[in-house]
Order: sequence, then structure tokens, then C-alpha cells
Amino acid sequence: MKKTLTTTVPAALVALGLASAASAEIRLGASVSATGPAAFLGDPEAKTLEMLVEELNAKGGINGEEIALVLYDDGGDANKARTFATRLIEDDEVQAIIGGTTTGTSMSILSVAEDAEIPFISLAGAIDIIQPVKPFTFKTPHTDRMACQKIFEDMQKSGIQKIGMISGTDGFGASMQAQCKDVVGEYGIEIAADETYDPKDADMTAQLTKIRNADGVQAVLNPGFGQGPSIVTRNYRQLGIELPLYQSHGVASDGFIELAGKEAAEGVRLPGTALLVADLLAEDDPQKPVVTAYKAAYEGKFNEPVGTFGGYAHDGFALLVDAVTRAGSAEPAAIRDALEQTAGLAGTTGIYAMSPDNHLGLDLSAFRMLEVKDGRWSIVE
Amino acid sequence: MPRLTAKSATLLVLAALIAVTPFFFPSGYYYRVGALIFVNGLAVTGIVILTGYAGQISLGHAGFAGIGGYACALAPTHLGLHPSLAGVLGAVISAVLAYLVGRPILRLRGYYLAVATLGFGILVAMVLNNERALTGGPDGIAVPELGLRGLLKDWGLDLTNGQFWYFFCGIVLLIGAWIALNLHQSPGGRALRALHGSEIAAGTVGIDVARVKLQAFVISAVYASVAGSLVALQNKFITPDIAGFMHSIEMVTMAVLGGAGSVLGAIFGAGILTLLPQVLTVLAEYEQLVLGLVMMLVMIFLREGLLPSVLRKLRGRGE
Amino acid sequence: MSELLQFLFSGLTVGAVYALVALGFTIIYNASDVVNFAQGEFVMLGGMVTWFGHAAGLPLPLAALVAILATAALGVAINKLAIEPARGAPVVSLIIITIGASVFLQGAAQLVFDKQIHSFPAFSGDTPLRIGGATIQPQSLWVIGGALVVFAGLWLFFTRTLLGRAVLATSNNRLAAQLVGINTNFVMTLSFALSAGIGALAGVLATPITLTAYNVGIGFALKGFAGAMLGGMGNPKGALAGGFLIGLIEALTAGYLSSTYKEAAAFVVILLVLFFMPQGLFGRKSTERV
Amino acid sequence: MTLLSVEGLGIGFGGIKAVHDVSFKVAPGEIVSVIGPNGAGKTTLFNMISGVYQPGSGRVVLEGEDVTGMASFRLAQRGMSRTFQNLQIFQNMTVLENAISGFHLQERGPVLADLLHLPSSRRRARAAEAGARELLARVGLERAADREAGNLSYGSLKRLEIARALAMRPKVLLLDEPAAGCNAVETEEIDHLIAEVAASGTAILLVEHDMKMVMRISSHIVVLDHGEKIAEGAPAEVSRNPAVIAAYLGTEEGADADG
Repeated sequence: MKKTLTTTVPAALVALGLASAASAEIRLGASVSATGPAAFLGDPEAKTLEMLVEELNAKGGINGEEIALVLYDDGGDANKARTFATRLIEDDEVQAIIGGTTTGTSMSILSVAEDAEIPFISLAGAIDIIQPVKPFTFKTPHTDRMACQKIFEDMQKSGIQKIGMISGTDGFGASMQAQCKDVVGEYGIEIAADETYDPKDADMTAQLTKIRNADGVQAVLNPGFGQGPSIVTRNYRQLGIELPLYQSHGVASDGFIELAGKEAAEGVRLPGTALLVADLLAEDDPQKPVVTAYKAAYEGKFNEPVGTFGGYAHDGFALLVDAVTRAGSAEPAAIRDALEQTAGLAGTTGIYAMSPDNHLGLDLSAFRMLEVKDGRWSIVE
Repeated sequence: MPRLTAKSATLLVLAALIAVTPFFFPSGYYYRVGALIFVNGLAVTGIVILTGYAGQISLGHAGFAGIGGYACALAPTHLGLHPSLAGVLGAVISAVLAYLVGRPILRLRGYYLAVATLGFGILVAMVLNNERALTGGPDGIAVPELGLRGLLKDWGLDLTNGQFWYFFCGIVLLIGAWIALNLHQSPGGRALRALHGSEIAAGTVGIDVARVKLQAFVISAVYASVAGSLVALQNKFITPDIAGFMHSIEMVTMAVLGGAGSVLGAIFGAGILTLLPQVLTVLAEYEQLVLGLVMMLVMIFLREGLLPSVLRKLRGRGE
Repeated sequence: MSELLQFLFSGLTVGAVYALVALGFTIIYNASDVVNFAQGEFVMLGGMVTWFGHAAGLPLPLAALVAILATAALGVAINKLAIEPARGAPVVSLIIITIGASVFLQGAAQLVFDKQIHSFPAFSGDTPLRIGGATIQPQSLWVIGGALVVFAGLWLFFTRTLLGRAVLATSNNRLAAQLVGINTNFVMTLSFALSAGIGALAGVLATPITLTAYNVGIGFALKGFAGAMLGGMGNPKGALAGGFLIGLIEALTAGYLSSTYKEAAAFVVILLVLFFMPQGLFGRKSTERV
Repeated sequence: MTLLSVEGLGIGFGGIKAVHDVSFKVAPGEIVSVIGPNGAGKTTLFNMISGVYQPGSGRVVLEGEDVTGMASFRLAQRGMSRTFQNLQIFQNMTVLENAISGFHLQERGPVLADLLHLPSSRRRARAAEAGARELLARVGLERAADREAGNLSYGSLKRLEIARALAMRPKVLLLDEPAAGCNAVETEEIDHLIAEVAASGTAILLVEHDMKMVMRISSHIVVLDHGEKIAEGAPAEVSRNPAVIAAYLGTEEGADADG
């Protein structure tokens, strides 16, 4: 009995962690929400990371070292994300972390990463992740605020002054709703109706009717991700609302057009990335090769359309590879320093240029205003 | 006499586990997992009192964990309370709320009680989710540092963050277990278990069933609240997930899986369900599949829960 | 006026889905006193299997039929493998078993299918119907009609057929039912098949409106459960009324009060109703025998 | 002197009158038996008196106070206790704990003291345990004290239930078929026990099918048939009453079978 106890306890404990691998490799950690309410975002992120690591290793790795990816699924739970971040750092001894599909999970991971001084590239939208700047935390997606700004800029051009908003109460929708309300004043636009829906809701005609009946509304904005925006778009057409409908980058993928239906989606605008319009990009567009290669690889391998979120993971990985290559070292501190000096790196989301006081490195120009025309995404100019 | 040893045996086993396992930890991450097990164990001990002793169901106890957690996030900034006092405030609010909510809904039985508590939990989660200005909404909110670790350091006890929370949560769990075990053999605890056995007979011996149920509900709410506070303080960050329906289900599952009738069993269940996702990371796609299977199989074949069933088997073999 | 009508349409559409789920809960509860929290997964499977079949080239009606039959078979399997062996277990254990089944089915669905959101074409096109200044999608009528037809079918089944009365007898007193020669195991099997089939039907009818994914089940289960409890568990009339009522409360709250707290309104109403009528709106009063 | 008085008590279930206009009185130390064929409404009557059912009409008066429809725990506080025809034992407890729970009204105290294991809580629990052991000895269950209550034989459980009811030193004790399912020896023991309890001044209301026992120990008998009182009086009187004989002849086997 005594013997089994002393041998089984450590054995069971070791089983919890992965067997530690050889050290002549770069250990990359990832914690994304491949299941749970944010699986729609996290699943393509996980797939992208696995695919890219495989590709890179097949090509011989970085500076001759292969990348060992340790990927965990935090299910969108902040508490779990913190546990996995601790595990990645303490047990798997990774040199960098990519992940944090949602703002909540990113905030959890970043506090662990900052304490341990491990560079962390977040895939979530909120501006709080990188503002104020934290030494080891970077992120790839535009902030929600930038998406709002891009949309309001476009509205301004069309002379829209009063809008209605209908937002999902999920993290993505709620965060963007708050950011949009924050900046809307700068564009001389007034929010005349502000409605929400639960991400699981099946019918939003009640909220849309209210918005339609609000005085002088000239356009409607729908921050959200998942099935909500598709249902909103259908209900919008069902009610025969003729006003322009703006969606967010949360649904920037071909899947949205398919789910909302080509007819209903016609004319919908949203701030998207180059990824959605790969074939429409000018030949000399610096993003063109990156976007085309990623799209081809992803869609070829997984047989589903690429989306903005997988693109974030792609860019996170690209940033890391670029930093390690330039640093010539995979020491966490060296990676961090190199990340901060990223310049002119073309990703799927935009062209990154980091600095000590900018850990995002994207500006509004990275967003392109897209519109559904004849059932396909097109660039609005 | 044998009962006395049952209680101290439980506490001794727990204390020994808390003290000895760190010697086998290959890395700091295991302290984190340990601390999580203890926090879940604490919440689940409350479920033992409510479900194991008193036989009442709650599918909304995560709501109280949410209150405890958000008290630690909000009271220090808005009321200037020390984070530890904020946890106490959360427990008080949880107790008062449990009292107010429990009075009407504890008249309900079985599935009706389940749906009413479920509704309560969902309402709390909804408020935490939607009152963005106050709670930070679904993105969550930062929680101030407890500060006890720094204090210990000044006194010459230098622990890593992981170690500190491991031992701190372990000690709180021990206290929680001690209290629950005290209750078990006390007049008040006997009344709870009596109403579990037969509400009608409990009435005829003079037990005020409604009042006693309410006591169990309030006590278990305080457990959940303190556990929520510990999560918040440990993570220095909290999201509304803590109050979510799935977290309520998780609490009940841990208790019943391990054995809701006994404190040690329930804590054992908390341990298993906390470890499961950590062990299953290798087969992440199969995690839900396995979890669902475990839930069904244990409930079908080991109805009293894992620990009591295993102990019974062992005892049966010994005799 | 047209505004109110629009809210009512919205509430009826959503309520019909809830009512179908609630009816599924009712059948199993009647036969076995078990509230099957995996009911929502039947709805998910109805949608997912139909999508899968349709995408694989089956005509939509055939894909739907396959989905309903496959889900019904799965319901029977759950009964045989998880519910029957657990007979007599306390309510908490049964809740955990059925939630375990729900988690399991979700896990299986994400492996067998995928984690994307899916849909298939509406049965009668997407051109909305205009009634009194409000609009409704033709698919909504399919769902509402489905809920009413299923209710009427169940009502006839339970009151007019020998088999249906056998189910009711089993729910009243299992032992007595056995004594008068009712094969209670068959009744249980039938109930699970029926309930799972109705759940899948709900998924088939609702998916063109609600869309589907591997994880939509739990949401349906919660609302359906709430609807069934509001109406009074075990009563088909209650399930129908409860489901529609929750849909209507949500839509009217979203329309007139606050869309943020529309679900809160539904649960507050449930708490209030249970406070004054602990057995729900149409529930039987149970007298304890001592 | 009257301790318990039942005045015109009645109840209906779904339009059927289960009990109608039943009245009688019980004095301290008296053993009053309620008899009648199966389905006569005896247990329903008990359930109304002890607060399990709300009576539809009539009053229950305990020591001059109207306690009609009062919750059973309040009745317990006023000195009324009972046992059940279909046992209501706390199956999740040991035999000893079942008996201790009968002392609830004496041992209960602030729950905070219980949670923290304060001396006051321990003192209360110890006193109750001592009392419980004494009672178990009185009903011959002292050796089964630490067994799971669920594992006891039917007859032992009947005695355990009586012990639990006696723990609170009731002023009036309602016994619903205490001897059902017991063998001759056990029945005689229960018989003695009831007489002893009555002798100490407790009023006893008894439902029992064992007619020999009823005739032997009752001081007064109330006869119910179809929910109505058809006769009342001393055992000898009642046994000669033609209405009673007719009622029992109608259901011949009723006199011995369980209800």
C-alpha cells in the first residue's frame, strides 16, 4: 500500500502535465476558446495555429529550431484561462503565449504572463488589454473602438446623423456597444435607439420594430458575433426596413452571407479585413500574398471559409515568428523586445508597426469598409 | 465516540493532503490546481449542507458565488473597503439575499425548486452581464490585491503567489469543512437531515421545516459566496461566468458525484471534476464526451457518489 | 397597433419553439417523473442532422425525416442506457444524469459534425407575409402550426387511445399500471421516442429561423423547462401555454420595456407564478399520502 | 377535563366527502380508539388533527386553544405528537439519531452555536442523546442504537417511531396502527407501553385494527364508517351496537386486515 501510494501520486501528478520535451525547440503556448460560447471565434484560431506551426516546422522552423505548440482550450472561461496560462508558463515552460479569444480570458492570461515576464499576444478586441501599455502584452485585432470609428466615418460620409443600435449581450457585442457609444459623439451622430438581444435569441423583430419606430433613425448598427447578426439581418429584411444596415467585424466572413441569406445580406456594410476580399486586392497590395496564402491553406485544409478571427491567430503567429527571427533568440525577454520593434509586417488584418507605447500597431487604414454586393463581399470606396 | 473520530478523521485526512501533496509538485502550476480544488471544495461543502444534509436542490448557487466575487471587485473601489472585508460584505449580502429569496421559493419541492433557484441564478448572472457601467459587463472587471502575501513576506514567510493561494484556500477549506462537520452531528444539523428523511415526520417532532430549510439555504449561500470571493481575489479578475448556469450545475455535479452526503466525498468530487479537464487536455476534443459519460456512469452505478461507494466496497471486502 | 401585432408575432414564433420543447419535457415526465435536461439536445440534433443530410445531397423532407427518426432512436437509447438503470434514484441524481447526457451529446455533435453555425432553406420561401401592418416569416407559421398540431396529437393520444391512457396510468402509479397488465417498459420506450422525435421536429421546424450549432441545445432546454414548469409539469396544456407565454413575455418586454432584461421578465413571472401557484398554472395539486 | 376536542371535523377530496362532521373529546390519561372498516376515514381524520391536511370544516381544540389546521411543528410545540400508519422514519439516520430527533424541541438552539461547536451546542446534544438512549432502552432497541434505521425490521421501526414520538413528552399522542405488522409478542409489548404512557397522564388517540387490543386497552371508542361517526362509547357498549356490527359485517374481513 505504502509503495503504491508513493509511486502513484507523483505518476498521477506528472500525467497532468505533458511530458517535458527536448529543449532544442521553441516552446509556444496557446489558450483559446475552442469550445464554449466563443467557440465560433476560438475554433478557427486553434485550427489556424496548429496549421501554421505544422507548415513552419515542415519548412525547417525558425533559425533552425522547430516550434512545439502547446494548445489548451479554455472554453471561454476566464478562471480556466488563468489556470492554463499558469500551466503554460510554470509547467510547459513556454517562451511565449498566443491566445485569449475573449477579452475576459485575455485579461486573465495577461496578468499571469506579466508576472512571469512571458510575452503574450492577445486575440481579443478590448482596448483595455493594451491600454495602458503593459510590457509583455501585445494584441493583433483592431480594438472595438476602431471598428466603431470606421463605421461612423462611413456613416458620416453618407450624411447619417441619427442611428439605431442593436447589440448582442455577449462579450463581443457588449464591449463594442460600449465603445461605440463612447466615440459616437465625435462624429456628430446620435444614437436614437439602443437595443440588445441575447446571443441565443431566435427572433429580434421586436427590438427592430422599436428601432424602426424611433424618430429619425437613418441607419442601424449591429455589433455582435455568432448567429445573432444573421438573424438580425433576416428580421431586418422581413420587416422591410430600407435603412442602411451596418454589421461589425464580428461577422466578417463568407459564412455570414450564407447564414443570413444572399438576399437579406445584400447591401450590408461592415468594417472588414483584407482577408475577405483577397481576390479583389490590388496586385501591389502588400497584404495580398499573405492573405491569399492563408486563405488557400486554411480553406484547403479545413473545408470551411476563413474568417477574421482565424486571421487574428495567423497574425499573432506571424508577429511571433517575425520577432524570433529578428531577435535570433527565443528568450522571452528577447522576443518581447523584438515584438515591440515590429515594423511593416503585413498580416491578414493589416500592416503592423509596434512601438513602446503602441502594442497593437494597427490603425484605421487596416480596416476596409466592405459591402455585400450580388451575394459577395466588395470594397466600398 | 466513533462519530468523533469520523469528524476528526475527515479533517486530518484533509489537512494531511493539503500539507503533504506539495512535496510531490513538479512545478508551480500544481499549486494553482490545488487552490482551485480547495475553492471548489469549499463551494461544494455548502452544497453538502443544502443537498446532502437537507435534501434541497439549488441550480442557482453560482449566483451567490457571483455576489461574493463581485463584492471583492466593487466594494474596495466604491466603498473603500479592504478586499478581505469586501469578501465579508459579499457573504453578508449573499446571506440576506438567500434569506429573502429562500423564504418564498423553499416552499417549492423537487423540480419546482430547481427551476426557481435556476431563475434566481440566471437573474444574478444577467445583472452582472448587463450592468456594464458597474460590473464591466461580460468582459469582466479587475479585483484588487488581497495584500496578505505581502504582509506574510514582511513577517519572514516568503511564498510565491501560487503557494500562498494554495495554502490560504486550503486553510479556508479546512475551516469550512470543520463547520460543516460540526453541523452534521449538532441539533441543528440533525433537524436538517430529519427533513431530508421525511418532512412530515420532521414536522411532528416540532421541526419548523420552512425555517430550517432557510437556514441551510443561507449557510450554503455563504459558502458559495466565500468561494466566489476567493476566486476573484486569487485571479485578481472576475467575469460573469462565475455566476453562470453552468457553474451552478458544476457545483451540484461535484457534490453529488463525489458523494453529497459527506463532506470528504463532496470535496473529493470537486477534486475529480477540477482535475478532469486538466488531465483531458491531451484529448481536448473529447473532454465534453468524457465528462458527460462520467456524470452518467457515476450516477447510475455509484448512486451515493464516488467516495462513499468506493469506501463501502473496500469495507465490504475487509469484512 | 401594428407594433403590438409585430411583437405578438415575434413572441408567438419564439414561444412556439419553447412550447414544442416543453411538450417534449412533458411526455417523458408523465411516463417516468424524470425531467430530461437533454431535451434541448434533441432539438439541436434535429437541426444538425437535417443540415448534414441536406448538405450531403438528400432532399430536405427526407433529411428531416432521417433526423427525426435518428433522434427518436437516440431517445430510446438514452432511456435504455441511462434512465432505466437509474430508476428510483433521487431527483438530484436524475438531473445530473440527464445533464450528463446533454453534455455527452454536445460533445459527440461537435466531433461528428463541427462547431460552425448552420442552417437550411425555409420550407415556404423567405417572402414575409404582411398581416395588419406587421410581417411574419412563413417559417414562423410552420413552427406555430407544428406546436399546435403536436399538442392536438398528444391530446388525442392521451385521451382517446388506449396506449395514451396507459402512459397516463403509468405516470399516476407505476406499480398499479403493471398490475393491470400495462407494459411499463414499453411505455417508457415509447415516451422517449416520442419526446425525442418531437424535440427533433422542433429543431427541423425552427432551424431556418433560429439557425443551429452543436451548442444551441442548452438554451432551448432552459426555456422549454421554464415553460413546462410555468404551465405545470406534466400537463400538455400547461406546456403549450407556458411555452407561448414565455415567448410572448419576452417579446413584449423587449418591445415595450427593455430588451436587456426581457429574459429577466420571463423568470420573474415564473417566480411569481410559482410563489402563488406552487404547481404552476395548470399543475395537479398533489396530496401527500401518509 | 378535556385535553383535545374535535368538533364537527370534515374534509372532502375532489367533491367526495372523506370525513364528515366528526366530534369527540379526549381527556388526559385516557385512551380513545378510532375504529371502522377500511376507508372509513380514520387516517384522514388523524391527518387533519395533526395538521398534515387542512380540514374543510370544524375545529380542533387543544387545551382550550383553537389549533385547527395549524402546522404540525406548531402542534408539536403545543404537545401533540403522532406516529404514522406507513412509517415515517428518517431512513438517512441511525436508530439513535432518529430517537434524538424526537428531542428536537429540547435540544434546538442558535444554529451559530451548532456551526461553531460551542459548548452550549454540545451540552444540548449530549442531554438529548442521553434521553434518547433511555427511551430506546424502554422500547427494547438499545442494542440497535448505532444501526442504520433503514435496516431495522418493521416491528422495530414501529417501536422506534413510538420512541421518537414519546421523546417530546407529548400531552396528546396520536398512534396510527402501532401494532400493524407486529407479531403477538411485539403487539403485547406495545400494548403495555401504551398503557404505561397513558398512566403517566398522556392522552392517547389510537387507530388500530387489532380488535382484541382495542377492546383491552381503550377507555373510549369512536366508530367511523364512510367518513361519519356512527357510534361512540365504552368498549363493551360499542361492541354491542347494531350499527357497528352492520358496518363491520358489510366488510367482514375488515376487522383484521390492515387499512
